[in-house]
Amino acid sequence: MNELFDLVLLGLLVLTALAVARSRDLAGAAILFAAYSLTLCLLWQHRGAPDVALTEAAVGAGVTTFLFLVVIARTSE
Amino acid sequence: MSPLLENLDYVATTILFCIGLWTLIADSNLIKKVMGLNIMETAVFAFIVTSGMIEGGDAPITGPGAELPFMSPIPHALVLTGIVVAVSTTAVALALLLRVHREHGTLDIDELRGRW
Amino acid sequence: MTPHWLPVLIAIPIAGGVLAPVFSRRTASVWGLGVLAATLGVALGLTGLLADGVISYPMGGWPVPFGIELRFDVLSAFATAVALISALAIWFSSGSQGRVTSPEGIAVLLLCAGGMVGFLLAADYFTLFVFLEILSISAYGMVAMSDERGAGIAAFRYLLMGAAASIVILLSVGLLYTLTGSLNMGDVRLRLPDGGLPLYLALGGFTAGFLLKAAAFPLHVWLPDAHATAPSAVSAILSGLVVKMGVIGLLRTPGLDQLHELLLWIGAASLLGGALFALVQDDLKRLLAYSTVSNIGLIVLGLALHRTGATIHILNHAVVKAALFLAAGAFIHRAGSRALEGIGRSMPVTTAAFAVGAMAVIGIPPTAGFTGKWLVTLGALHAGRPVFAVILLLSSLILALCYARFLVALAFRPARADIREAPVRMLVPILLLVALSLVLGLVGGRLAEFVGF
Amino acid sequence: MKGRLAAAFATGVSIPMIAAMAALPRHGSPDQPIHTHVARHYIEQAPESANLVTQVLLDYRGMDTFGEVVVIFAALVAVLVLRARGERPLPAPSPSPIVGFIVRLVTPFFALFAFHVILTGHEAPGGGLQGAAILGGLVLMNGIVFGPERARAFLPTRALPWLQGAGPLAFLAAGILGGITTGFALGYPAHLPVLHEAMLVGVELGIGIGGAVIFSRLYLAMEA
Repeated sequence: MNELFDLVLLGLLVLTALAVARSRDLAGAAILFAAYSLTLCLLWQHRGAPDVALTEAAVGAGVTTFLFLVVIARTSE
Repeated sequence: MSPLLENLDYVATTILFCIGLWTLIADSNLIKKVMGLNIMETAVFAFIVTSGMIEGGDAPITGPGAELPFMSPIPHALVLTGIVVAVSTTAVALALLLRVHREHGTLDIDELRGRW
Repeated sequence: MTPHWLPVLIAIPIAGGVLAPVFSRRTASVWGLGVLAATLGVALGLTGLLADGVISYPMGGWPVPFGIELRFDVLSAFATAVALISALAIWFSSGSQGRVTSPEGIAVLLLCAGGMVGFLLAADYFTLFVFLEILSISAYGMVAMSDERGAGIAAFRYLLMGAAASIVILLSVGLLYTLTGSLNMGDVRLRLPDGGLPLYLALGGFTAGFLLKAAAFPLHVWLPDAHATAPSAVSAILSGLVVKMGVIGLLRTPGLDQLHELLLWIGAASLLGGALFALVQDDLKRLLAYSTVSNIGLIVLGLALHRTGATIHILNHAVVKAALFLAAGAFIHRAGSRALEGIGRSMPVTTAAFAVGAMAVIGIPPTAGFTGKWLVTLGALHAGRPVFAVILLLSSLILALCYARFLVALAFRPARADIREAPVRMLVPILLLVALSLVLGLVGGRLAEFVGF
Repeated sequence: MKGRLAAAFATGVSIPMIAAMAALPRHGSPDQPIHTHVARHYIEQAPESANLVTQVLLDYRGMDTFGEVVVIFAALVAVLVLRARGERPLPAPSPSPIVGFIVRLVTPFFALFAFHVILTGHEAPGGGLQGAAILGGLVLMNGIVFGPERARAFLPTRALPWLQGAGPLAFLAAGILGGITTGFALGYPAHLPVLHEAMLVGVELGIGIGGAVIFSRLYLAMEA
């Protein structure tokens, strides 16, 4: 069961990465990037790396996505 | 099992790395290039954390209920530092993009190249 | 001078940089100069100790493979040039109202110097990566310190390529860790397997990453825009010091000798390519930028043919190129624009200094540039590869042509009336560096023994 | 056309990488060098209840974390120095009452959780940097919902230049203190357990508060 969950998360990770790469809409790409970070965070939490999971969530999904959204907002109007 | 399947996790991180590299090179919007850079960086962090794993291992935190074998704590420490480095580079890159947008009015590399 | 000075040598510039924003614009430059003077003092003291062997220091007291080790060896002695040239760059731009002398600007310069010193002292691959990031992020910020329109996009392009190189280097550090279980440089070399695909990937990653950071051909494309649009004092630091960190990173890579052939051809390509591109430039700072690419080619070529000569040229080129960029800054400051025809006549001292610097870059004795070029040429002949000696000579001639053409335009065109000699705060750093380049040229022989790879 | 060229290049790069990854020691096998060398020593020496990652971060490899904290400080001063002058501030957003109420309600609990993460970093998952990201994220959240002025209200103006350097300065203090007590910079004195604990928590707090101020100022530098 464990291995299957890992494989699903890895697959989801690659899919969200591809989605970020291919999406034309910037805000959409930023949200997808947050999803990518959260999937990564889930992967770490499940594989016994809680510190990395907490950091990836707080810094990757949190601060980085905020900065992307702020810059997208400022440069699109 | 063939080595490729055994080390599937490493191969997955390499695929992520190449998706990021492709976005960094091919995408014409500068913000998307920074996103590609971030995907490349998280892929390398994924490789480093995955390399520290052990079968049936527990999180490297000693205390009630934790039993051997533990994951190697060093890759986790390295990746924590790496994530901070990644967010710092992204912050400087995005600040530069704000300035490029103010000076040139666009963030599309093809339009920018025409204007040089 | 006990080994305890090693962490102090890193702490001084970094603490200086962290505290710089506390100061006002007027006192920030003075603070910067004081901090770098202290750094220079400690670095010189430690260099003096080098005579009786490499100095090692275990951080936190943990024995070598278990903690982080700092080592002060011959390459680390380059920290003296880092402190000196950074200080002279701050002195050069003190009094100007630009971003360089703002409290945050001085903080970035000090952190860049601290990052470079840490990079030179790190004997642990991950610590090497972290300090590489400190100096790189500061360097991206420094390029964008100029108010020119192209500075933003030039800095962004430098950042994208630099960050990609850094992440490839981190991948290689991760691979080495997977193969050996340790991060200490000495320990890793002992435990490395003899061959295997992962080792070659790690070696390839290190080389590609550091060659990009060193702006060797064909990975140099970010350098001309970045160094040409940056303020001149910053360009002196970038071309003189930051680019050298890539080469020193190469020297820290395990198993570099296996890449003998690759280094030869990349070095030759940079040497010739840089010189040829310099020939077609009309802007002085772009000419100097391509001249840096050419000299990096000489150093990379030297890594394969004559390592002592290459190491000496790292120091000599740093001093000479810094002098040239500062002189260029003085010209542009007085001329008010990049059009510099005919201002040489009313700026005799700066022009003379520029001429001596040009001689040094081309490698005419007794200036500093000659030692490195001569030793690498000898190395090429010893190795029975005369083609590289020919390339060396050819590139020197092309560079000579570029600089001569510029000097003619500078000094022998009708003089412009409204130009005065450069101010003292600009002249003194330039003359100091030119004098140092002459001294380094004269003392070349002894320097070779001191380095003595 | 460029897209296909880049795709070809990326797949070209991936082939040697995948081959090398497949040749690495089997993923997760307990006898590979990672688990039998330095890491085994750290795990054996571990005290009975401690977060090994934080121990590696602060004690064994303190220099890396010092570098990390300096990296994010360098990013802040680089962003402050390269800003185009005279940014046109966006009009302050008018949040819907629901969003506004929720953010106001959540803010104190966010801050409490952040300080919990910072202070228990050496025994449970978490640590200075994670706490900094949460605190910074809190200020960012208020900034996006109520506008940059509200976010700026979180930051004390006079002490700002000192506070943003709290991380590196805390490390310098720990380095000097460690040098005095153990003879080596950044060494944590095992023979003085109270000082050892105090230094750990002090450095975590420095990283946490310093990091939070840096994240907030990075956001404010881009927004206003």
